[in-house]
Amino acid sequence: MKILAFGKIAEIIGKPQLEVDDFPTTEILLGYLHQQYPALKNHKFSIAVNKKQVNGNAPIALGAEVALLPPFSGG
Amino acid sequence: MKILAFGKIAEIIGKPQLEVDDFPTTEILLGYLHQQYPALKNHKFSIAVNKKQVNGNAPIALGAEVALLPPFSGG
Amino acid sequence: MEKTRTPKNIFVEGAIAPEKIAKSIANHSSNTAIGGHSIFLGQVRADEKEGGHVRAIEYTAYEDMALQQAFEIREAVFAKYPLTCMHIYHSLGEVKTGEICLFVFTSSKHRKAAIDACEELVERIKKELPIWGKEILDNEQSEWKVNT
Amino acid sequence: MEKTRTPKNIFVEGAIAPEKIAKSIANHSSNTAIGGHSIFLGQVRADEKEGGHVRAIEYTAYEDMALQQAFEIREAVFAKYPLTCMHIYHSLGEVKTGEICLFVFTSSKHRKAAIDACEELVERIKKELPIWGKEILDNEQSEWKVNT
Repeated sequence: MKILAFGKIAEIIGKPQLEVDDFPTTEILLGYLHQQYPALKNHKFSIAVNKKQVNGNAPIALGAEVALLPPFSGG
Repeated sequence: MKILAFGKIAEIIGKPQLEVDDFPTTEILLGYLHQQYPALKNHKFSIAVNKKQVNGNAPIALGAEVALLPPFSGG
Repeated sequence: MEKTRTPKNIFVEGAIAPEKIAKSIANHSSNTAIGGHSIFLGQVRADEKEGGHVRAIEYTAYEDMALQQAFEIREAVFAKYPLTCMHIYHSLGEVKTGEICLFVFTSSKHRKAAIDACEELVERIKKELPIWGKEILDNEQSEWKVNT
Repeated sequence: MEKTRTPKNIFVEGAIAPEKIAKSIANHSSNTAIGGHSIFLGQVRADEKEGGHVRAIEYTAYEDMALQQAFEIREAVFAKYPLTCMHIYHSLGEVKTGEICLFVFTSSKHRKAAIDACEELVERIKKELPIWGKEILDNEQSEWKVNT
């Protein structure tokens, strides 16, 4: 599956897109990301599945668009 | 003394300025105006003395600028 | 050092042009401490009245008193909110429907002060400035505007 | 009959020009049911940071999500207030200090709806749209903006 990353989180990961295995839930995805990019533990970000922010542990359907969003700072 | 009139009140009086005797208070002035222009009784207006709205009966110093102000409708 | 402010003319003959508003906005780009601007514009409506529609409002004012009053409102609002700039313009004479008759513009470091001050200014201008609007109908009758 | 609204692009490349704002205002003169416009403008501040001053903000966004989110905010605000018109523009890319990066514009018959809706839109845009500002300092360092 494809993961989009923005802002500070994209900087930490080193790129704006990641290709990873299909993870069934956001919690499992988070575990993977924290293992691969330990610096993420020190930064706040939320996860959007199909362009909607999710709270807590949420399912990720096959083919869903997943994105890592640091705190918004528009305006 | 000179009395300025604006808006609807100027229309009722028929002119934007009146020359009247020196009245010592706004109450006496009002009595005179109501007598001269009975139609004023049916219209709301306030009195400004030296560019400040006054409440109730207020003294009018000699040479003060007196104005009759219908409800404001700017904007 | 506090800048001493003196009464400024707020009156504009006829409608306020959008280009004047653009110029006023552009003039603030050199003040890089500003983070937010709030603008209110009053526009003349073609309200339906007995006998016709409003086609224009003709504004008159007790100008001396209005300028003094506007100055006092200005000082009070500057004292209450941390503003960088404040501008007030009101039309005199005829303003046609669809045209702008009131332009209130506040700027501050953070948005909240600009937004709150602008709203308060609009309310006070309508309530406290000796200005009168006469609605001219398309049948050339007229009636005095009533603020709600 | 209700007009069906579809997502509109809110993004502008670079700063928002005062002339664009003037044109947007002028476009509303044909709608003579409008009595009041409320406008909010966000301007980039030259804040002092460790090592320098902000000289620009570089905006990026998760554009698809931002447009969908903006559409939902727009619908909710139209449902809540009796508005005639609503416009939202946000910059992408570099906006220098003193330049405009956000333009929110609401219009209604009576002023209160326009004023309240504009304020609510600004708050929701800042809180809910996936947009990020990177502050570029005059020493060419940068840091991610934090909204308060």
